Amino acid sequence: MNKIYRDAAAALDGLFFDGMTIMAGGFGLCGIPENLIGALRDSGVRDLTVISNNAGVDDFGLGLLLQTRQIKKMVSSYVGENKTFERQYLNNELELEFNPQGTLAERIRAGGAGIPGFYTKTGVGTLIAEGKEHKDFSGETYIMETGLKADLSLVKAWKADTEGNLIYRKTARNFNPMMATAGKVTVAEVEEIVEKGALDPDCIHTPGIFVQRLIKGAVYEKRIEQRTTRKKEAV
Amino acid sequence: MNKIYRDAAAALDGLFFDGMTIMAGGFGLCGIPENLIGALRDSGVRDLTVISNNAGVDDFGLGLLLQTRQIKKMVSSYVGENKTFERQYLNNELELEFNPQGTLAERIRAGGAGIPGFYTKTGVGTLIAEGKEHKDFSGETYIMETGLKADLSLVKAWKADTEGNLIYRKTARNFNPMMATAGKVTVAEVEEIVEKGALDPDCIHTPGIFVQRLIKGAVYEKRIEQRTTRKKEAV
Amino acid sequence: MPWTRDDMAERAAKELKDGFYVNLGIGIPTLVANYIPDGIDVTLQSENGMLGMGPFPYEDEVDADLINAGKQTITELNRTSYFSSADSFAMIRGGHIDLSILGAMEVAENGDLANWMIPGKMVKGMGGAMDLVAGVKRVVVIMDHTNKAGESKFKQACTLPLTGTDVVDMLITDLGVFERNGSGAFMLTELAPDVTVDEVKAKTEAAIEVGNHLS
Amino acid sequence: MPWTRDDMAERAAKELKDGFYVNLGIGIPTLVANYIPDGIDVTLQSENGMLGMGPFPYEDEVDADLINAGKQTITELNRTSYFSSADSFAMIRGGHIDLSILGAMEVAENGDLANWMIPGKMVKGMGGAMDLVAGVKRVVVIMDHTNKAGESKFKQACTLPLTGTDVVDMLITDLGVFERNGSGAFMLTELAPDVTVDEVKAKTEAAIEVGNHLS
Repeated sequence: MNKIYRDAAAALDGLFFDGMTIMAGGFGLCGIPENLIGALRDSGVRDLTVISNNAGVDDFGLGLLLQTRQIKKMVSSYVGENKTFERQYLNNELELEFNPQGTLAERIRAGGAGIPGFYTKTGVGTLIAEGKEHKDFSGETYIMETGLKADLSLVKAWKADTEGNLIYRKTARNFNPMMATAGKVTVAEVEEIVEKGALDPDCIHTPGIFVQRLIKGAVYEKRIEQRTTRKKEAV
Repeated sequence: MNKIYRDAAAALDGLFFDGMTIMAGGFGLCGIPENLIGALRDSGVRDLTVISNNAGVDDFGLGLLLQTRQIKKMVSSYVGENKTFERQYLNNELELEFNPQGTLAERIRAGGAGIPGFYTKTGVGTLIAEGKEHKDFSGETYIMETGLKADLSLVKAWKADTEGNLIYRKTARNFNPMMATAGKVTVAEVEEIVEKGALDPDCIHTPGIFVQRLIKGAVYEKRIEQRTTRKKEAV
Repeated sequence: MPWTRDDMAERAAKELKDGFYVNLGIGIPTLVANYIPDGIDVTLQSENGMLGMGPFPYEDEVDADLINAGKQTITELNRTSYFSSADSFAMIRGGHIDLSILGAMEVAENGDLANWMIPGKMVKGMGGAMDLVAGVKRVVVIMDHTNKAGESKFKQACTLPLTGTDVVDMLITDLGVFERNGSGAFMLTELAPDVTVDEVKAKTEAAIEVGNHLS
Repeated sequence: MPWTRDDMAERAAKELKDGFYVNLGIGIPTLVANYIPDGIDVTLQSENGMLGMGPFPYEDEVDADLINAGKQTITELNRTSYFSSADSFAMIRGGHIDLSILGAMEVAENGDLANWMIPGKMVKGMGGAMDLVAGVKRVVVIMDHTNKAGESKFKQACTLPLTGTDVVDMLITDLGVFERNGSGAFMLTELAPDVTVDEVKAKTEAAIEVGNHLS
């Protein structure tokens, strides 16, 4: 079974439909599937519900899909970096569901793991808890959160082998591993595809079973949001 | 903060009390904390509840603690390899709580992750579901399982650095990573302790935050239960 | 002539499709790996934490850190990945495994399965069986059609404690193959050589349908 | 003379103990890393998936794959490990982080915290704040005692939407330190230089106790 596709457009061919739910990996602009997002924009698919921790910036990442108004609803934990988002949201052109970051991460893991609901202390007594089932365990109150799945998950890894086994690099891992498990179809883009056996089997972050399609991204801009450095002291 | 102890007895010093709950990693005899189990036996601590997928064999692994009758109750998924277990159980000298293997693994992960309860389809309509809360999600019935914690977790890894970061080897990983997260105190034994920085930070299975005490095991027997081989064909 | 263990395993192997991720239970299901059809590439999962299980090792390859769910020494392949038990069962429970082939003590006409416990006997435990039948996309059971006393193990209702309810999608016995669509009735679709529909009916307590091509 | 941002960060750093695993919020809490006392070894967690966060990189070390929860480029140390967001928040929610130091908009006398949302303004999101206050063993808040209009931000009850209820264990403002045992009342335990108890009381809407050594 060949999982490797020529490019992002080919890898996504036949997977789109208007109104679908898509998960996209990344934290800020770190570890986002840039090439797949580009192809998603080019496809013109509309009315998307996008589950992603953030919404990119105005002209990069998921911000591209906001500019084209392909997104109907975002499920995120923080969207502060994106002015297009703010404008569309304040004009009621965009729905928004905030999730605490850890709750979002765990909901996605649960979705991929066949767990339809779990209890957490996060958000008890806040707006997040409204309308959710409350239950006491050992005298403490928890709220129930549900598992999340998607029609399509787009993830970015560092390297893949031809089986679709993935490894991520540093903090570019973030939401990608869980999202890979929670998509009905998962498409991965990587910086390098290596032969079978070239990755250490003890260090594979996402086993190939979770990856249906795979590309080597054409270009990686890997834009940095907050380039913060220190000066070298004179010797 | 030095986490490294001289030997198993030193690493466990002060952690025992009668009636405590202990998690012990391993699947069958693969990846079990042999040295720590030995020190646990030597300590003479009694009335233990032991959470471990299996119960060892008669004269190795947790079987050693059954021989000395230190175990009051086992929480396991399969105990078929141990005759001492069978005898004590049939004589009502031992309590037993069976959990489906995946439910056990997830309960331990949940315990370590601050999740007091979650829903699963595993066991619905079986003895396992009796007395458990049932809930429907999207028209399917699930049962609630609770998170598990322990007073002490004993885990076996392959290598550690001096910070307590752990990596496991092949299928010896099994229950160890979750148990490391679910113990109030976690003591790890490894085959080799390396300097800080010697492990690839992208490939650490258990971050050091979960490991309070650490030893290099004195001896590893690593007994094999089913030595199954094939013959080399003559050339 | 009823099917042998190997015949049943070979028949079960025909359920494998190219690219499948498969979990094989202990016993006869293990034999299925010997009959994977040419041109079909499947990846075997072992629920103790491995995807891409290889064959038994040569003497000089035996590794105590590398065993399958039956605690047998095995080998890795160039596609292998290892993971924790929690991740392994997340994979199973999340519906990512295409096919599980399991043994059984009893199968009922409604798809119920019993394969872990005989009351009054020492109980060894269900291991991963309940998780597998609840989570895997398709469950194929291989078992002898009758017990040693000649009584049907394919029953109206299971008499032994259940492993799962309405979980069996296909049953392969030494007498034939019984297929099931969703939660419908089992239909006899294949017969072992020289076995007749009447013989199957006589030895089956479960209510079954018979494929048109056989009746 | 009220404390400066750096004074508050330095005071918060005294809450660090050797061997602690610590999560520092964005803003003033980030400065705490500059004041870690000698002989105290702490490991910083970044909730986007890193334990063992190092300082900002030199120009030639900048790596787009290595950022903290504030999306700033950072470096790794020889103790660093990386993990997924799910594993990161399992670590947080499971109570494994010893201390979190956070900024706030309001703190209430019952330990409630508001730091993510001002109704009517664009809402950016809570990020990981709700998870941190619910999960971390001890939560220390650093904030200015009053807003620009001179109104107390340390209140009887929060007026803004909450981040968590009964979660603050210690509050450090520019005027002093307020400590709390369990779910009890906050007690003023330290004063910034030349700040008086009366001044603190005048600027504090919350009901507080005053340490014996100060009254």
